[in-house]
Amino acid sequence: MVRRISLAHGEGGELTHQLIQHLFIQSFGHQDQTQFDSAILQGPFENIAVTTDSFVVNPIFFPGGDIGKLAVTGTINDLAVSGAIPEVLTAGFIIEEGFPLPDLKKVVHSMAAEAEHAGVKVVAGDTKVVEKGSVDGLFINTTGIGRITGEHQLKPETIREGDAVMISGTIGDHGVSIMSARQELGLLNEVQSDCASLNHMIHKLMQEVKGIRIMRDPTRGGLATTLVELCEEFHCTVEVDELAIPIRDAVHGACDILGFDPLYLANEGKLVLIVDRASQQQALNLLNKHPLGTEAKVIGQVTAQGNTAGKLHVRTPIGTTRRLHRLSGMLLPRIC
Amino acid sequence: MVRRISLAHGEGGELTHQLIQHLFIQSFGHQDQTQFDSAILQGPFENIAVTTDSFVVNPIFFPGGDIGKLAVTGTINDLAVSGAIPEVLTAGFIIEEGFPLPDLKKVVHSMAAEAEHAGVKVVAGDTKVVEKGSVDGLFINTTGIGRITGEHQLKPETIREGDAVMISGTIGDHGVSIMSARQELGLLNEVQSDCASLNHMIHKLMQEVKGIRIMRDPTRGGLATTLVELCEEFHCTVEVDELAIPIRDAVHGACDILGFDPLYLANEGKLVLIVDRASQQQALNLLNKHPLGTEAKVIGQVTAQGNTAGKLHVRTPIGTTRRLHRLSGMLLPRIC
Amino acid sequence: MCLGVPAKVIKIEDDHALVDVMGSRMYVGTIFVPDAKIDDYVLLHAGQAMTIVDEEYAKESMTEWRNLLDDRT
Amino acid sequence: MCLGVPAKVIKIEDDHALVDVMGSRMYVGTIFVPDAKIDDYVLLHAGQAMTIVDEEYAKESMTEWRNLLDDRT
Amino acid sequence: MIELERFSDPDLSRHSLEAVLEAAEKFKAANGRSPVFMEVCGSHTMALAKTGIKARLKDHVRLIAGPGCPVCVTDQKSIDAMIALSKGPDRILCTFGDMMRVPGSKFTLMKAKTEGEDIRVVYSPLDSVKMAEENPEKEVIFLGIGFETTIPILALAIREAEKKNLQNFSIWMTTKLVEPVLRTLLDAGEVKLDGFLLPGHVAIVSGKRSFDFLSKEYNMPGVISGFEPVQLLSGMYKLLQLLLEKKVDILNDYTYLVKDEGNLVAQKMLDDYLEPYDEVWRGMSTIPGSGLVLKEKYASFDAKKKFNVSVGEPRKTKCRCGEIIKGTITPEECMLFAKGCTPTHPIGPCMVSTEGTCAAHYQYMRED
Amino acid sequence: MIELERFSDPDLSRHSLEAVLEAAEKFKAANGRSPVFMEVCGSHTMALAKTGIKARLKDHVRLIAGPGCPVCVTDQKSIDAMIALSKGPDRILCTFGDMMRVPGSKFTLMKAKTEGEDIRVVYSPLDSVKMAEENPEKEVIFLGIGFETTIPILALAIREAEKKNLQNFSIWMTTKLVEPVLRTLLDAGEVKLDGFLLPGHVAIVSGKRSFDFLSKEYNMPGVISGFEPVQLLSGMYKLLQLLLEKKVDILNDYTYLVKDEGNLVAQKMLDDYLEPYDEVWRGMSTIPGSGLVLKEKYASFDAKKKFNVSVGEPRKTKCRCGEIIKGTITPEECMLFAKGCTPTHPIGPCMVSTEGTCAAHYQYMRED
Ligand code: SF4
Ligand code: SF4
Ligand SMILES: [Mg+2]
Ligand SMILES: [Mg+2]
Ligand SMILES: [Mg+2]
Ligand SMILES: [Mg+2]
Ligand SMILES: [Mg+2]
Ligand SMILES: [Mg+2]
Ligand SMILES: [Mg+2]
Ligand SMILES: [Mg+2]
Ligand SMILES: [Mg+2]
Ligand SMILES: [Mg+2]
Repeated sequence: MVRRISLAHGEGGELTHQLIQHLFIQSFGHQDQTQFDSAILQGPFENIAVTTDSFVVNPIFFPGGDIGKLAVTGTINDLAVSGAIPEVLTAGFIIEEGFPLPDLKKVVHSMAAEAEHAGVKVVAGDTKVVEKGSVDGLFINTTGIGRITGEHQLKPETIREGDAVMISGTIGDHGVSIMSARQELGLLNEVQSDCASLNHMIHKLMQEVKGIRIMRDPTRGGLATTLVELCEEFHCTVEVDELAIPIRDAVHGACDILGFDPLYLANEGKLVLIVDRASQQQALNLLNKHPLGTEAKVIGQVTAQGNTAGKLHVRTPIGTTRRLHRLSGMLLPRIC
Repeated sequence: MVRRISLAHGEGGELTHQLIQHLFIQSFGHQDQTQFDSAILQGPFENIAVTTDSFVVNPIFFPGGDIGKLAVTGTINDLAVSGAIPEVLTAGFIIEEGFPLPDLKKVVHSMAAEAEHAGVKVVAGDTKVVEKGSVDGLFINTTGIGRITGEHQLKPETIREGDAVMISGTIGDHGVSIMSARQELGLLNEVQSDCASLNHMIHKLMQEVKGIRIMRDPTRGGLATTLVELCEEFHCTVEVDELAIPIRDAVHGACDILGFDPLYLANEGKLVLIVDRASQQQALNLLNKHPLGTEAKVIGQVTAQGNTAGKLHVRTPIGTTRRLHRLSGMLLPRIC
Repeated sequence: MCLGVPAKVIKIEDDHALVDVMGSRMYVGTIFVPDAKIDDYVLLHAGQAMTIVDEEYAKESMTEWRNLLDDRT
Repeated sequence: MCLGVPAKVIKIEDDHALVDVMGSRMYVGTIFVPDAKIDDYVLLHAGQAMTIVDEEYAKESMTEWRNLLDDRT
Repeated sequence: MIELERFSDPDLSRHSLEAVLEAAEKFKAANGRSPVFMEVCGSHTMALAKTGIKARLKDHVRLIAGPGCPVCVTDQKSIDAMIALSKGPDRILCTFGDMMRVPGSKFTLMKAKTEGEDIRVVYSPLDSVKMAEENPEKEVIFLGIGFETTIPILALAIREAEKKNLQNFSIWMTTKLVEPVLRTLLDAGEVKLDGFLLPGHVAIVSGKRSFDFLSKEYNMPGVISGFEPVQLLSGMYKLLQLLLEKKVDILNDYTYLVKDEGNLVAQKMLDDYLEPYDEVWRGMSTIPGSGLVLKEKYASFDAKKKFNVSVGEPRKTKCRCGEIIKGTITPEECMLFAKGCTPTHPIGPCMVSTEGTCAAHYQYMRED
Repeated sequence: MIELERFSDPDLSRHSLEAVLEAAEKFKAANGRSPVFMEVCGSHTMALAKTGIKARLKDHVRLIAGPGCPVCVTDQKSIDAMIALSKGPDRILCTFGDMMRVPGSKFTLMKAKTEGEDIRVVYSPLDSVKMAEENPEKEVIFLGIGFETTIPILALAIREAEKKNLQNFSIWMTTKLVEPVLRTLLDAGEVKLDGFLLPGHVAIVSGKRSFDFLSKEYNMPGVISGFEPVQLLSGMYKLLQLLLEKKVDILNDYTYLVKDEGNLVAQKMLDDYLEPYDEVWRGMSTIPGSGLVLKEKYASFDAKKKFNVSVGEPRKTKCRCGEIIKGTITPEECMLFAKGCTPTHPIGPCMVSTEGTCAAHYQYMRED
């Protein structure tokens, strides 16, 4: 009957109530969490990790996922790469008046499915509806809380020369899949977003591998920007080998056509880690055995550590090195 | 130099980095929280409370506050009325390309000031910039985490006939202040939004008053909708006295002109509570002594409890009662 | 039909006036009440003042009604 | 100036063709390469095929260069 | 204004209520039944419900809501046409908030807005004239519903548009007049009434005299009343007194706002711009001369002439708004009331407008 | 395509590099100095930097970037005009991504977009024709920058607009031709060169023959080269061989894409729609016949004629892009390089375009 979201769905009255009861609570199964204005989580907790992200992806549905799945995986991954075990999420929806209700359902179901798969609970939510034209369809914010039991295992301060730099698979898949789905530049391909929750894989890694210094998920800004940030933050110089970085052919092709550099394309299901060289092979084996890490590779190593370090270098196929910087400005297709 | 937010500020590259370093980290002082993808909070925690809200208020600046202050107070209040002590917030910004940087700074500073005043820390953040026209200026999501030490004090299951229903001050101030600030309907007045963090006042109340059954902050949907929800959720029937409800003259006037009912107007700094009749006077005294509760009043009582209860009634000035429902549809000015 | 509210005239400009209802104000049209003066009360409907309230009559009416009620008991 | 990439012709329609670059495809104009056939490689620039790659020449060129390098050592 | 505020004083209201109850008892003693009054105005319906007066008087005075909610009396086809009107390109439809949720056969304006049409709620018709001025590339159309109180303001909007020489402003007129519909109701004789509580704000424009036909031609007493509890009760008391004293008269109990002759400036405005029209009323079909439309010389501001909107026959529902408006049934007699039909999912217009009889019953009269 | 992929084979690249180094050493032995080559094309500059070839050859071959980045060679006033063009009402400015961040005297297109102008990045000029078709109420203007490779596509866009009879499409033409600028550089004699690495993609359109003037008139050798590492190195090696053998000739090392006569269809397209024009180049002022503009009969598609854009004199900066383009200084010789001027806050166009000499140096050449 109601086919679109109207402003009345966001006014806190009867329609809001119905939306919450019939869509959100049913999908997320958090009936027990709704009697107070906050969800109450039973403790005790040792340390906890908290992270937040808003998702504004356009289009909302894309090969390999949708904004709902992305909103779950993105926040789960930020918790997981911080060394935490993701426990709960909150979800804040900002919806444009007129947004199709079936699409909202699809997105919410997709969130619920991914949360279940990742073993986290969506415990609190919020819905705002804004005037047509005040938002582009649907934005979602998720905030995640993770549990850190025992001592925090990530010790970036122990990074030292010779540590291995690894990536869990091919880069640029999400960026290219969105570019194609957007249909603005005429790009056609079957590249799927890599959008996935990495927490189970990371959990295994943390349990079995000693000497993991730091982990990141190279999202906006791509692998290059993520590594530059690691280098600056932890005063280490890293050299990656251009040829070692796994990149799908179709991603290469798309970049060649449009003049992009895959090192700067977004990923949504990849793990970058710096690990003690002694554990490098063990980590690689473990990753390669996991479905999300079959193409994991060692892509470089830490070449210096200390106050004068802090740069990212890439070794070119002809054996020279050049420096990489973080993304400047924004990605724009290049022609001439 | 940079006077407006551009898409490049949201691409995860150098401009994003600068924005985070020079605005967010400086204002929120969470430098130590940024080395991982999540903020790590030192435990241990007994139980915790979590809540999320997105803020889409238009206009962004209004008498008595702005979207930043609101984003802090709104989430703090949801934690506080849940019986938790607000500890940390996350902040997710969605910004329209072209948004004036000075306005963003003003909003962020206002958040920081309110957070400091309320004694909470903003520990994690996120910034997305979307194409002009994809969002109306600025939206903010905040998610809050609160600490519940010892046994949770709110026991809605102990609500019983005769319990007092109280409000901490005048209703409708926020709704009318926004309506005036929006300048669409021609309304002029000096009503200030009541937007305020209630956590300190509530903390005192929880410490000193026994028998607080449940608390709510009557935001969207107004006092009527909030009370209807309490009645339904906790199977109690409540009767409020129309004449006892504190309402500012100018709010009455605005409602008379435009055909609104103040019972359905939004509040952003008000507390509704149901309390054991035995503690009613003590609670009232305590509230009245607090700057945010000087006009607190007992506005009604629980008249029934149990499976057949669950309605909200209002006693009219002539002594009859009528039932109140939650907001139907949305608030629309009425003329004829 | 026809929600109306008495509003006090605060300021007059041509065929417009600033009126006040308990502290909430608005600019309204006065084309239908050409005789309205500052401090008059007018009945406001859809942005226009539709009539001037005759305060003397109102007082009389109130007094008369009170008397009637008092007499009754 | 003039970013160009070799692309394989997959399908031809009037003055347009579907081309493939390692799995990424695009419809491009073929007005400047009226002789392009399916399976040809064309050089793609700003949405137009600008020339057909002569594969024989490319092979020759490569062989020649390899020979030159090998001779050198 | 100290004086007018007293008309909502709670103590005085309770005293006034007692007086009415007493008088009603006298009537019952004299006539063997409770008196039956019709409050013509939707705002009266709403005030009687909200203040609790109607509930309190339930067993003592039967109050029947009349055809005084402009949203409710507009016939279904006309509503469908207004919604269809929103669908054209490059237009902004302006309306009073009241219209937004009125169900058309398929759609509401709210839903049309949700689907992307540009529909704006304004407080004053003059605001839509300003909007036309500011959006010269768009057609701005105001949905001109209303009774005598509102119609002069619609005429004023036309005057403004004319002054500013706007080519892109028009009004979709579907206005209603009180006298013709009351005559129709009384002529039909389906509702038996003892008297009328007459609409104070309509009388501001049309004057006390405009109701004299009730006493003179129909032998029906009436009292022109305000909207505050004391005003409502005083009006009802005086009506009961007329009945008890067996006098048939029209009393002005709102003298401080309503003149005998009404507002002459407003009446002239009506004369200048508008002329009578045979309006269709929900549940009552066409009533000759029961509305006002733009004179031929203002045809360029007449949205009905400017835009070609054709709609099919309205969808039939079980809604009994037509009878509600005529006062021949109460909302509880409609099988949909509070079941299939609620303010959130209204079936008929009477459930939408806060002045609608069904809405007033739903919001303020139900205890369950 | 197995064959073309081999031109980026790492092993072969390393072997090729050794051959070049060896030949360069021979040159140095024979001449007492390293050879000096100019790569004319910005994409060559970029590829040489990104692959590390330039860095590796640093002490053996001096590679000077030529005037081959269309963004960089556009003079400041012209850039200011394009940015000013975005400011009109009801228009959509379409551009290649490369132009977005080029600094005008006050503004970039990116900033104009941020301030609300409708500026769209397209991949192909034909996309902007489609946009004009889909937005008949808007003026769609394409910023037509480019060298020989791109210019036929601009002419094609006009042909499409003509076919579709579009009244709302136009191109702001500011195109550049290689031959006139090379002549100007050589005539000025400020840069001493041993030979040219010639732009393979320009040659696709203009033909191998179009470079013969270098050897014939200026006694300058050159090799037409592709953009993959092996192609670049093979080209350089052959250029060194010419020098070692003291032959002055133009070699086509890109035969599999470049014909002697070039692309005749594209050349005809240029002839049909365009005519020579005295373009202004950054740092070199006006060069007669160094650009192409629309013929008079296509004036209706000429944005310069359609829109009246006037801009003042450009702001003076310390940027030395003019000299960079002419090859008379290296980026490191500009005092702003990597200090006041970075890709995030570029002062001159050479720091913006990924092909720009300063940007290529900043991104790929600096180790610090
Ligand atoms: S209750 Fe609903 S369906 Fe029934 S008459 Fe009233 S509006 Fe119509
Ligand atoms: S470094 Fe910057 S300022 Fe210097 S020449 Fe290059 S672009 Fe111009
Ligand atoms: Mg995060
Ligand atoms: Mg993230
Ligand atoms: Mg991350
Ligand atoms: Mg909420
Ligand atoms: Mg939009
Ligand atoms: Mg909340
Ligand atoms: Mg809240
Ligand atoms: Mg709340
Ligand atoms: Mg983030
Ligand atoms: Mg907007």
